[in-house]
Amino acid sequence: MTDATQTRHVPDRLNSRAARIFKSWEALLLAVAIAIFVINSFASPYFLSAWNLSDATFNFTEKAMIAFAMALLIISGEIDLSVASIIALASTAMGLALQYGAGTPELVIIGLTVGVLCGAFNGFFVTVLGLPSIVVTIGTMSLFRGISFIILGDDAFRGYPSSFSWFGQGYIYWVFTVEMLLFVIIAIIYGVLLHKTNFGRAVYAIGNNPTGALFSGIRVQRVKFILFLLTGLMSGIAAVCLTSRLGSTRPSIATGMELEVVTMVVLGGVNILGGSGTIPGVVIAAFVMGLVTFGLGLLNVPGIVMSIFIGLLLIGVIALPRLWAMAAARRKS
Amino acid sequence: MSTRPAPPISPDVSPMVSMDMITKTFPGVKALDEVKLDLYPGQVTALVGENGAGKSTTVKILTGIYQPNGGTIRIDGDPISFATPNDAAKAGITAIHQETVLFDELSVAENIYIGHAPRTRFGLIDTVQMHRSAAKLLADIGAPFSSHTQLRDLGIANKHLVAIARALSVDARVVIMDEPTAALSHKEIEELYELVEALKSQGKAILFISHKFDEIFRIADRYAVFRDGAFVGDGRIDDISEGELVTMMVGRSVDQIFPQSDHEIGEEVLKVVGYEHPTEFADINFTLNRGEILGFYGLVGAGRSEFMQALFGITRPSKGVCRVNGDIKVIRSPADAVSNGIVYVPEDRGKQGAIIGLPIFQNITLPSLGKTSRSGFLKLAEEFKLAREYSQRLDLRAAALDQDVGNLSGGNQQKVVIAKWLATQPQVIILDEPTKGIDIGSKAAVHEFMSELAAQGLSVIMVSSEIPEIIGMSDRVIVMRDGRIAAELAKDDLSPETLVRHAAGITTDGAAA
Amino acid sequence: MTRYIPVRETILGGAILVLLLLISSRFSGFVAPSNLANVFNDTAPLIILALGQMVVILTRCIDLSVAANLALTGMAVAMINVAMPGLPIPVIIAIAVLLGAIMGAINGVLVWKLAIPPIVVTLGTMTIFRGIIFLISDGKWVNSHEMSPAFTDFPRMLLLGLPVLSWAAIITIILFGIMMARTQFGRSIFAVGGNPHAAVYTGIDVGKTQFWAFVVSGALAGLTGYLWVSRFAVAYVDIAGGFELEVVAACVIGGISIAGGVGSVGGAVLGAIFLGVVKNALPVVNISPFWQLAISGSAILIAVAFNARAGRTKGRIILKEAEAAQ
Amino acid sequence: EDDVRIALVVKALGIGFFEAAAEGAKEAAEELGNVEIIYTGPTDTTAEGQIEVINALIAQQVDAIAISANDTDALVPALQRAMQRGITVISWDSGVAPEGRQLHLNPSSNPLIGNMIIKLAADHLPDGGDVALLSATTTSTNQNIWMEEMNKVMGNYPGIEVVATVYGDDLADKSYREATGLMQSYPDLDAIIAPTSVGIVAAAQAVVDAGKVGEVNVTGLGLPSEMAGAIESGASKSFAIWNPIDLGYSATMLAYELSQNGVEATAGAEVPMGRMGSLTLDENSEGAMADPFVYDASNIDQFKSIF
Ligand SMILES: Nc1ncnc2c1ncn2[C@@H]1O[C@H](COP(=O)(O)OP(=O)(O)OP(=O)(O)O)[C@@H](O)[C@H]1O
Ligand SMILES: Nc1ncnc2c1ncn2[C@@H]1O[C@H](COP(=O)(O)OP(=O)(O)OP(=O)(O)O)[C@@H](O)[C@H]1O
Ligand SMILES: [Mg+2]
Ligand SMILES: [Mg+2]
Repeated sequence: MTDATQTRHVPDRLNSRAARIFKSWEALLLAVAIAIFVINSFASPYFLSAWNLSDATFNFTEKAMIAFAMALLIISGEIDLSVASIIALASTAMGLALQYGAGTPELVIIGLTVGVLCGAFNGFFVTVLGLPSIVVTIGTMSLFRGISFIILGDDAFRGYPSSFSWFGQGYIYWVFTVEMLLFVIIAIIYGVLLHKTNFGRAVYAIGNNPTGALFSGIRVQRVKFILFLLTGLMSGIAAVCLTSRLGSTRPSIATGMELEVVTMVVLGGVNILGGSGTIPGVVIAAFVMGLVTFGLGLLNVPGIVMSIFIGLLLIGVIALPRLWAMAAARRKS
Repeated sequence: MSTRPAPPISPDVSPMVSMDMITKTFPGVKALDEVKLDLYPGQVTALVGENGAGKSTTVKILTGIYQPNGGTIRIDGDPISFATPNDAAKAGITAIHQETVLFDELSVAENIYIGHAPRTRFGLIDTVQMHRSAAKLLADIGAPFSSHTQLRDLGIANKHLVAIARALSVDARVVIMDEPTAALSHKEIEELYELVEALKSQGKAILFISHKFDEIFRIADRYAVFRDGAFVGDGRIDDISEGELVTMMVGRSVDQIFPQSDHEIGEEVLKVVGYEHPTEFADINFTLNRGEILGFYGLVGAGRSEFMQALFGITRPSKGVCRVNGDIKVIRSPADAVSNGIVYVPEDRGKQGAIIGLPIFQNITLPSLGKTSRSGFLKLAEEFKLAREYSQRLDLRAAALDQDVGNLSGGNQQKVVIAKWLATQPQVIILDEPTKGIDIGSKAAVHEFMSELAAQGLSVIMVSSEIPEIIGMSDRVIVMRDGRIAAELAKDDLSPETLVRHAAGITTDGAAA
Repeated sequence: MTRYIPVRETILGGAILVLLLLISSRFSGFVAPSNLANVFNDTAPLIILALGQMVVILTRCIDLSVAANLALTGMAVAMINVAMPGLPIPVIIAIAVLLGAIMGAINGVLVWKLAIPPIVVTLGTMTIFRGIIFLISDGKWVNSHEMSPAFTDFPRMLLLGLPVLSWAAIITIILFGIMMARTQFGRSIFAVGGNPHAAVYTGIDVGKTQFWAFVVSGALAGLTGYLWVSRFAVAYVDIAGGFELEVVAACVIGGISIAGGVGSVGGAVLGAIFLGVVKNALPVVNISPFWQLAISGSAILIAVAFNARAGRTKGRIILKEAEAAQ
Repeated sequence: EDDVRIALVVKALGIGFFEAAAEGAKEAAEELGNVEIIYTGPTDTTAEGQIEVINALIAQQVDAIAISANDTDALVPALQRAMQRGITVISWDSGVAPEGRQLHLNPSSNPLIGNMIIKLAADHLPDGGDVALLSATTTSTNQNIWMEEMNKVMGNYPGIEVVATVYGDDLADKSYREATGLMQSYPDLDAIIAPTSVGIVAAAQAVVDAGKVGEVNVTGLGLPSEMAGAIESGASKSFAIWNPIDLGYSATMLAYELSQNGVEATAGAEVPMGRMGSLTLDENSEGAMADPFVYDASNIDQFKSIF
């Protein structure tokens, strides 16, 4: 059409790869994580011990498993506040199955299935009925846990087989726990899924502009439904781990975990409004949160004071770079 | 052209507003580079330039939405700066922006008066007074709806009338119109012209931005030309010809003749039988052949877009079948349509077209990921290759392919959307108002490109409300009215009169049907 | 002409009536006027908070820190009361409103000046405010006998047969009705939430409007903080724990669109009353306590599904318009 | 450091009862001389939160953990790990399953408490009447045990009928609403028994607000400092509680004995606990500290400033 001399050459990239990485959120967060690690090891003589650090990973592994799926969901512009309640329901279902003599493999299958079903339930309301996910999952948050209460009442399920305790209490090698292994595997799977596949690209596209994504031939509702299923599945896996770790089920299990999961995702640099975020960011955020709670725990700081730190961290990590940029802009002008 | 009074002001009168050495940069883009612009009282200044030349950016600077990085703005010779849109409003500058910037949840009157509503003694909004004034404004511009209507119940064209009423609701000295006629029908455009004349006679300075040369030459007194963010020249409209203006704007001469298509029309590719939607359209039957450009004409709101979106799988028809290459295909989603080789370039670029937030190359490869990836895993190098190829074919203007598509001008965003679909190598491409808001240079390029596509054997459906474009480009035209097909016209039967007659439902004796 | 009848509010009002009918079939005393007045009184804090939350949600934000704000203000005024029992109640209320507004302003500034997403800001301040209660109270309770009688009696004082607590809700409803319909601020809130982009063009400062929305929400949370603590005559770290979700649920049931711009004072009030009726009815209709959570969860889902049906846009209806034109 | 570190882990910080227990623990520490008390607990009353606290304590290699558990079973694995690492673990107030601790200190014997709460109500109802229970959460172990014990002895109180059991979740507003609901559903209600310190306060307030002082008597387990107002207003005629200071004191003493003096927690063993005498363990390694003490208008002023 236009002659070649008129055609402009548009370069592929504006910034070099190194510059992009250096300026990234992950770099900042990693610096924070390292700082916390160093501070912790000075603040408490007990911090730098393999076994203690291993114990500390329990503070975040289960939450992080859900956080990876939640990250994708939030990037796509949705959210699931019912994850902790899914854990309760999945755990209750496992306990119920136990009463009917289920063995470890059956328990795991039931836990995961209930997780997926709960995810499907949320997904149905959001993608088929077109309701906002924050609202739907505030409802299912009560509903799922409510069903646990109906089934269990003031009772508890206990007496899980000893082989079942492997998931939440087992060690693979030396101080490395089964949960850590699961955490690493799931992190890699989600990292690849989000950053290296067509599905991940669709997630970003949907998060940035759902209408545009639909008009580009992406099956928006299907992708979102799958994301709800995945979040349910991860909650099911977390339910297996947590139930195995606690060795019993009560309907109040995992109360309040949803907000910690969301906090972890947001701290990891995922835009709560959708469209951007990375899995490495969430991984580092998981460590940051684990390190902060464990470090403060070693100093016997009360839990509620600890949560002040998490709150400040959440706001501070986002606010500081912006304040910095504002100050820099002011200095320039 | 109507009889236009000669500009009453002598050339040595001083400008009411003058912008000088104005620079505005965005990350990676210099949108304006030391431009100047003068607006004179009682005169219409037309600002022309290609897409992305910086016209809307200038408007936003004049209305306090953006702050320039350098340069001065003077009003009556006194330097002034606008920190907020309110400052500009206080200085007497009002604008009809390119995008309709209104509120669906508010009533028409509230849309007009939000921010400067009349108050009662207690400081509360005086709704009675507000509706009274709004009704008067609406009557002045001939708007056919009440001030109590909820804005969301209005169509695009009527919304635009509200935007115009809003601009007139403040007692401004400077009125800016950024492509005000893009969404209006013929009759409404005439009313707008009258309005402009009235404003002129009140001594207001008017900045008029348009890509339509006939209207520029009809209503403007002066012109100013920008190219790639730089000032090229200005002067009195009487001193310049259309061709000269185009050359100034594009930097070369542009053939404004529609490309004479030498494409061959082949066998039937698409056949639509009895398409029907419960509320939007009914009884749509037509065929489309290989290498054909099929025009869809109609008045704005005739339901062409609704039908095209059903054909593309966005909505589902309640009845009807669609055959592609003779086989019945069920299209339930855009993904189905794409896999059957039908693609759609939507009218609403910002919302339905480009995915703002994703880089250019990812926008281009989004529907072609199947081709650039291996078993579901991305291959970046392949993606860049594809994106490079198609951005070059469309002469995309951008800083880099990994730049956010949101930073491109409207016209360049449109190119990204077209590139995205061409990369899928479709059989049928539906272009919904493909040149709406596109500058004359790019417009010619799009037209040329369209016939090139047809020559390559692609079938094109072109929805357009511009009669010259419809007549110049189409091999065959379908006219829609009120959700139904009003006529199907062969190329030889096309004339502006026939098209308008069928579109408006006027019988040969001139009475409405 | 259907648009002149507020569809959502009518459906919700109907749902509340049906609910009351159902309850009265199991326990007729529930619909006695005196009991309904009690239910309203019990729901008053939720109504007040829901109105504040409505303003915030309308501007496309969300305030998850209301309950923590309420608890912190409540604890602060309770401690002030213990330290200075002679301080008159109007002063206490002024302090509560001011404290709440300051906390709201903190949220607002972070949203406005640093452009941090509201859900992140208020998630953070929610935990921070709770933590501060622990720090200032040292984890201790303030008990009823420590509070001055004037402090605890105020919300129960009867005016024209209704307690002051109920009046606080009624006055808030009236003020909000006027504010949302007839003031520049009220209309800006709809504009900002409905189309923030357009708001900028019309000279409405989006961030500033959101800031003031947070201040309003915070001030109401502060007011409720005093009312809550004096009504239950106790202040401790955990009061109103998790109440923020109930407040959001009330708004959502009331048809306030979480995407901003759509909603009404009537909707928020009815949404709160709906939840209030459910909560008050469950203990009296002899439903096992273990069923309560599931029932309120289902109520939210059903209400929301209904709302969505009622509010769905019906397309352009070209064919109908064409027929009508002929 | 040569101090003996004993961690007093509570259900959640900021509950008056546990603050008082911490006082007792400090008293014991002073008496013992070389003991450092770590008073800690999670943000809210969850088992997961307590596990995080326990992990931190294990890491610090404390000498003993004395815990009031949020969940009988869920803490067992974590506490077992603590014991494996040589840490003495006892539970007090709200117990842990036997596998997860060496001994459990009941504040009082469960049958005694069960009897006490119904007796407090019955004493003021010579002609019988309707009573209702307002518990904490449905999962609170100790509440459930006490109510069970109470049901066992109901036969001794003819004419007294329990018409309902409701749960206030240890939230003031929910307990208040539940109590209000009870008075509506059962207009002839004579007493509300709340064996929880949050619930009893809220119920008393609800009775005052409903204008039913004198009609409905609120009783159960509460703290004098929190209940002083209710006694004064007459909403509650009497209530009981064991002394939380003594409880914290005893728990600390027991933990010390087990960890430092090599005392074995076996069935029938008598473990000394300072000024509180000694604890006799049953076959579950459980023992009771003392009888609950009844507070009413005659003695409330004396105690309300203590705990
Ligand atoms: N907010 C922004 N961020 C980054 N770049 C921008 C922004 N707004 C405009 N630009 C860039 O500034 C240039 C001028 O854009 P502008 O919208 O003023 O063009 P225009 O002349 O109005 O074009 P059109 O005819 O397509 O409306 C373009 O290159 C565009 O990409
Ligand atoms: N009142 C309205 N409500 C909702 N969407 C509207 C309304 N009016 C127009 N639109 C949308 O705006 C776009 C432009 O509409 P337009 O006025 O061009 O009508 P249309 O149905 O597309 O008819 P045609 O394409 O024949 O002009 C379309 O995508 C249409 O769906
Ligand atoms: Mg423009
Ligand atoms: Mg159209």
